[in-house]
Amino acid sequence: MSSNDILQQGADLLMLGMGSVFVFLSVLVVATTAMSWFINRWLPEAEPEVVTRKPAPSTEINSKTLSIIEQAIAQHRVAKGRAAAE
Amino acid sequence: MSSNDILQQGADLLMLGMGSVFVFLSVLVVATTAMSWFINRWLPEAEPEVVTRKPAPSTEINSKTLSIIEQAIAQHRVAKGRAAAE
Amino acid sequence: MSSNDILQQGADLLMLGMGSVFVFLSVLVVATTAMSWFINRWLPEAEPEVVTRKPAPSTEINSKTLSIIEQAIAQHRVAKGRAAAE
Amino acid sequence: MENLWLASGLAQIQMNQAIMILVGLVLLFLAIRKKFEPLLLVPIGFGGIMANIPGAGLASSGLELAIYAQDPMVIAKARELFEMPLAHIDAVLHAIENSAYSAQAQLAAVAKDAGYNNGALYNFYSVAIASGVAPLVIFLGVGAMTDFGPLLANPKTLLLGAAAQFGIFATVLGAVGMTYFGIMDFSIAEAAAIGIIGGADGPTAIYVASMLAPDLLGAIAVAAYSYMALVPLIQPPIMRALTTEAERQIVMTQLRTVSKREKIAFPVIVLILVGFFIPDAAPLLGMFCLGNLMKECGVVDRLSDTAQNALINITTIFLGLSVGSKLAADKFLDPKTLGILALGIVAFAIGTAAGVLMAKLMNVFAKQKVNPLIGAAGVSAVPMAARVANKVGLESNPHNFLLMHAMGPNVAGVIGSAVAAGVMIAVVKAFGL
Amino acid sequence: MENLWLASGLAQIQMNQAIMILVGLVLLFLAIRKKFEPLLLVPIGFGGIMANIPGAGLASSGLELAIYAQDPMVIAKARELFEMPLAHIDAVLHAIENSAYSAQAQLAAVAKDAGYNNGALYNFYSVAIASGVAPLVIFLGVGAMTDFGPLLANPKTLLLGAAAQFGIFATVLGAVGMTYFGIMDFSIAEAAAIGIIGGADGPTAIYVASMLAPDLLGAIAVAAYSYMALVPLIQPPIMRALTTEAERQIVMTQLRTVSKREKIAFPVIVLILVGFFIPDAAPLLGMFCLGNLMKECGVVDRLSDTAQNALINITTIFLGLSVGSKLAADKFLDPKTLGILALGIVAFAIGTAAGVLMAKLMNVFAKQKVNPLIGAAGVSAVPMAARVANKVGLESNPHNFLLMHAMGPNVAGVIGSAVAAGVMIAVVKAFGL
Amino acid sequence: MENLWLASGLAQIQMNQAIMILVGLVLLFLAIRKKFEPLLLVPIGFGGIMANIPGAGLASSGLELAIYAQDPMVIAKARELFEMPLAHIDAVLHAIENSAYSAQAQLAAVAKDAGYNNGALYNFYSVAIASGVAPLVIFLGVGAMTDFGPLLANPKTLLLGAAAQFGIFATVLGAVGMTYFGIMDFSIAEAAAIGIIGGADGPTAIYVASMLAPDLLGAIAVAAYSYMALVPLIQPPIMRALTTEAERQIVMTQLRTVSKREKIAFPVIVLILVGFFIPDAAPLLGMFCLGNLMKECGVVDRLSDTAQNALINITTIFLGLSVGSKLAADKFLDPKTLGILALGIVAFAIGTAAGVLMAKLMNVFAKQKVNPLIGAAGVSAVPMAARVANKVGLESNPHNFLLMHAMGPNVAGVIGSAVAAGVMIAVVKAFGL
Ligand code: NA
Ligand code: NA
Ligand code: NA
Repeated sequence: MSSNDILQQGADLLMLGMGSVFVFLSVLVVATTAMSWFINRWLPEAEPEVVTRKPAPSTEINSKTLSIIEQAIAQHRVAKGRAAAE
Repeated sequence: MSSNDILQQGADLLMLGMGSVFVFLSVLVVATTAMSWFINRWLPEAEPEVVTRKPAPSTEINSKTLSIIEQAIAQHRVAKGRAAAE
Repeated sequence: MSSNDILQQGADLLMLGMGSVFVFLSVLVVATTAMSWFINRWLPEAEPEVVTRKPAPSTEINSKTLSIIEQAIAQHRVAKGRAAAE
Repeated sequence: MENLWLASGLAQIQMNQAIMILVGLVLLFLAIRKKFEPLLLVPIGFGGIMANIPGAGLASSGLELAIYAQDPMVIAKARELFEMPLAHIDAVLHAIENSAYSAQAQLAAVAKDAGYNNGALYNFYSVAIASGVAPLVIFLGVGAMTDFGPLLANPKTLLLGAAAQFGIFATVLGAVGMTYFGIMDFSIAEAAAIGIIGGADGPTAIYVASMLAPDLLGAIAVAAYSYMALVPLIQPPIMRALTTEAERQIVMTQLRTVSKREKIAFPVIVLILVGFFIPDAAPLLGMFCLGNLMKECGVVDRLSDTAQNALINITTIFLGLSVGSKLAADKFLDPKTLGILALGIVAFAIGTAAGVLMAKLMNVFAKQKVNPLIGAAGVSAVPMAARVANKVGLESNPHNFLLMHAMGPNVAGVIGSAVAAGVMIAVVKAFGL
Repeated sequence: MENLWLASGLAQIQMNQAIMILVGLVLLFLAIRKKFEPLLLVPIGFGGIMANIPGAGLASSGLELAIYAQDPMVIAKARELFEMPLAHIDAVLHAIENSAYSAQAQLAAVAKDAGYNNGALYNFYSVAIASGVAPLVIFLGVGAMTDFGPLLANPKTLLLGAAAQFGIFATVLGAVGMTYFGIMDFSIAEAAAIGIIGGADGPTAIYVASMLAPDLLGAIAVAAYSYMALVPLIQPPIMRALTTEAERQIVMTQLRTVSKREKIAFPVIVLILVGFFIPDAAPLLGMFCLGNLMKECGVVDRLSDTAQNALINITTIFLGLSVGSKLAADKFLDPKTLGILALGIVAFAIGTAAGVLMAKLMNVFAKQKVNPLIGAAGVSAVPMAARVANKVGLESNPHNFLLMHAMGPNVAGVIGSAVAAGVMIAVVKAFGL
Repeated sequence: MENLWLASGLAQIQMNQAIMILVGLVLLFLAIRKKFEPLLLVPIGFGGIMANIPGAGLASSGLELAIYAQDPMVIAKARELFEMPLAHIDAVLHAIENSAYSAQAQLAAVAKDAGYNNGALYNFYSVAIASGVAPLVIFLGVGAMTDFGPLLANPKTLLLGAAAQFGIFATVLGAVGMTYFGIMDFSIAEAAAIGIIGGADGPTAIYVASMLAPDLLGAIAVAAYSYMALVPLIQPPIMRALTTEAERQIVMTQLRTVSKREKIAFPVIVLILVGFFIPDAAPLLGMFCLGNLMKECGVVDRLSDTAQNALINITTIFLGLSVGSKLAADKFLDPKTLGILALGIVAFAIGTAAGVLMAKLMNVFAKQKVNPLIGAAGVSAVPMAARVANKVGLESNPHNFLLMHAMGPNVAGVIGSAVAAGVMIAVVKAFGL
């Protein structure tokens, strides 16, 4: 293969490659837009996607819960320290 | 192979198959019953199968809460360790 | 192979084996000691390895802990809803 | 002669692939929207679409790709090996399919020399299903999730799990009948593989189909999982038709507590009995029992956890994709698929009926009456069929919870269909000799 | 004649291995201390050290080991097969490398007969990379971690992901230019594999390199991951040079909420379009889309979780070790590696510039202006490049958060480079015919 | 001639299989009830039962099954290949066992043509153990669970880990002595594989046995894991016999804090030294060090977590089943097994003694005295042996906690036995030439 050939191949790759990438992603832009339009027009979700977080558990966490968690963490640390058998 | 042959083979399969299934599961009924009798007669468990929970540590952490918190901590650690998607 | 040969091979294995093990682990003693000296002399860690546990969150639960617990509860609800595999 | 090669109808092939992509989309819809066994049908449906991408050949072996591309070296080698003219591409494929392993291996080497590699899904299929390993690993995980307690508390429900396997063998008879009457052309091996749909157990169906009728595996697996998802529609009418209101109201005595030791001993006993009676069922039931033993013995919880989670999930993904590879148009779009779908639903129906009738028969002899509805759970389809029995029971008596009672025949059905699978593999192998 | 065999220069080999061990240590340092893509560079660096242990041959096949050991049976067989004198060890290795698969298989059998087994890292490479499976599984997991929401809210950012792939093809041209001017000697397949570094996506780079230029895989993967880690240093100067202060201050409208159904439909649409337009990109993008569908469909969370955790982690370990096996001195210490490293950074720079310029071009036509900084995120390097766009934007306007806007082109870049990979594999294959 | 084939004694075979099923049940009992290394002995015991199911052939290759079934094509091919009459089935099996890989591959292809497939456990063994991968992966996970802190705080305890490996080589001498006196007939490779039991490290023992004496692997692995579980019974009498009360009361100074950087550097140093000194130990110790580096470096926690959990658990299940496949009656019920069991316990005892005596020797020279009890932990058997040292120490001084001091020699013992393994593999290979 002559040196010119490989230059030609590189140029072909550039053309075909960028061409394909742009064509494909442009088609995808169209297809995605159409899909979104179709779904929002004809198949809207009953409840919107917005995640309705449950109201954060009032404002305070009572002391009992607190001590529960502290103990849980302590217990968890102990559990982690247990060496796993080989 | 004639068409009759395959009918014959199908019938053989039905007989052998249902026969084996019934014989095997019947033997299993007997074996299981015998095993249960033997274990309950000769090798009863010192403590019954009912899980005797240790008295909850004063403030009462029920096991469900504990496992929730343990999961949370585990999840938190994983999340912390997780590098952003590659 | 005569019986003597295998005795000889066993003895060779003993010599070579114990020799290698001792030489290697002795080299490792030296290398490890040198490495520790080098690191502690020239590359000491800014903060010592002692795990400085954050003071237990006295009475407040910081927002991170709170979100951990919220996640846990959410996860727990999801887990409850999840059907057994297959 | 060249023209003959072109006769295969490229346009027809692409139309078939488009149809199969639609089938894949329908499976995804059923899985995601209708919650039809989504863990399997999402990867199966997606794999089915991938397998039918024109020109990608993801589900084809390198050898098949070489022949589709009419590689002259490969075709010359095939003509030499089989000493046949092999004028048409289909003739080559057919000759290869019927040839021995070593001939295929030689041709595959030539194809690889010519630069044709296996498609990704083909490789997944080889590793996961053709080797037999994926169904075994799934069974390990399912075993680790199964509680034999209800079965041990009432062992005679094993017989309900036996009776419901009648659906399997009646369907085999149906398939050979179709052949006899010239409606279809199933071999005895294919008929056996179709029958296993009646076992209502996915991994068992895939395991048997991979051994006895790999070309039908796609249709069989899709039928098995789809009908398992349809159990709440298929079973209730049959259950109601075969039982009286009084029978459906039968209240069963509460199950006794089963000790840990019984639960540990049970999988070991099953393994040994299977080993002695049905060695061909030993791989499936052995892995199932190992999983269950790991769960119950209490000393290897980390292995049990992994078998129930990471391991079964990883295997499920690749099992699903591998099954999807068998939805390639040339294998799936065949009249046989319609036959399989028709026979499959009959299999479920007959199995359900047999389980219910067996329960009624047991009531003739036994003092402790069983509610015949739990017989329907003997088809397996764990835990769906047991839930159906519970639900139909509640319709007749809102205070009669049959769920735990139905779990006994339900897991017995898993053992029953694995035993049936072992027998069919052994018998069909014997027929072949 | 024996002397000729000895000419390979044992001392030189060992010196090279020592150098490569240093390279491995540097990679570990960068990974651990500088946090350069540690998930990959820790196993790659460690594997690189293991691959260069003198005398262990962990990265060599049994056949290579037999030839290094000058096994007479293997060399005789090679001379017979290739009908060449093969006086020197390098001549044998070279003849084998250029031979067909079946010749290699025959020689491998002779080597195995003679007691030479594959090294552990060689086996990892065969199973994980040569088979193509590891990059596919990584893509499955990455798909399950990817949120296409920002892309769906603003689909035209896909074009930014397209433009940034110009880095890939410009680099291919650079590599063939080097060959043209006699600076290096890259084949077109090697040039294509080097170009893919500009895709800024590790698994894609490894996948393409394993197919087109396995010998360069080590250098290509190391360059890809290192430059991805260096994105915060490489991109900002280019981004600032090509934009005005006013452009960098452009505030973009908040993204609309995207519904669950759109997110479910998107991966399926991508798969089908890829299948029709670029079948050679179907394995990579198919697995990516399956992962994403598993995440979004909400009915197979346990599969999605496993794909994002156990499965991707296991695969990453073995992928890294396998890449490390290609850091063996005889493959890595080559002038080509320097060329690859030089071309790779140019690829990143050109891709960044192309993305930014495309955004400016879009602003000429569109009413809704885009901040051209997000164009730089089109190279992929998820999520690093998007964060860089955000950071540079904040410098010009401390209240302008571009992160979510940049995620669109960022994930579009992943699709773009996978498409480019498919095209390159197909075109290079066509050149070879 | 046909009668000769029948001489193999079917009844005898089945009796042997029944015995091995009992052995499997005993292993399950020890694992579940007595907590003998349950993670391994549950799958080993269960696999042992599966391997001995009469007629299932789960542990046999397709080739072996074809020969047991006296397939005429396979036997004719064997006679042709080996140019021997091969009148008896055992003669065929023996000829195959001693033949080269390519002859076996040819025969396997003929067997596959004739419809004989590998048993499931045989496949597990091939993939997990024959390839060498499972022990390596286990070592990766064990490395990720190992804390070298105590060792780094007191590096000279490495010498205790060296001394305890004397148990390995003394046992080799014992095995060759048995051969010399005609009691057993061990080859030098077999003697080396038996010796490794004294390494008190399961994956190392399996790795060495799979390379040097695959037929003895079942007995060696069972002995290794059983004796590791028996360490609390085997070691204390020896420890007490070799130490004075005063020695057992020696209080050791508290270990210094070891920095993160030392812990990161250590596995890298071990890898490089192993690479230079004992390349044959590089696969095992390399994976061990990689696991440890992943744990300590702090930037790849998700990989480290997976290596310690999903990955090691999955591998353990299949490793156990694969070892179980070597409990097939024809391999395990051999006088050699008794010899292995006898030599194995001697190996543990000698290793323990050597560790204790080395500690006493070090006390002669060193200023900082070590409690000789921690020398016993040098055999490895992590962490059991360290706990034993602690317990025996507490008997003499209830306030003297030796656990952390014993962890140093304990993990040193893992390195020591892996080094010993590498040396033995290299030396035995050299003997073979
Ligand atoms: Na069933
Ligand atoms: Na990209
Ligand atoms: Na040891």
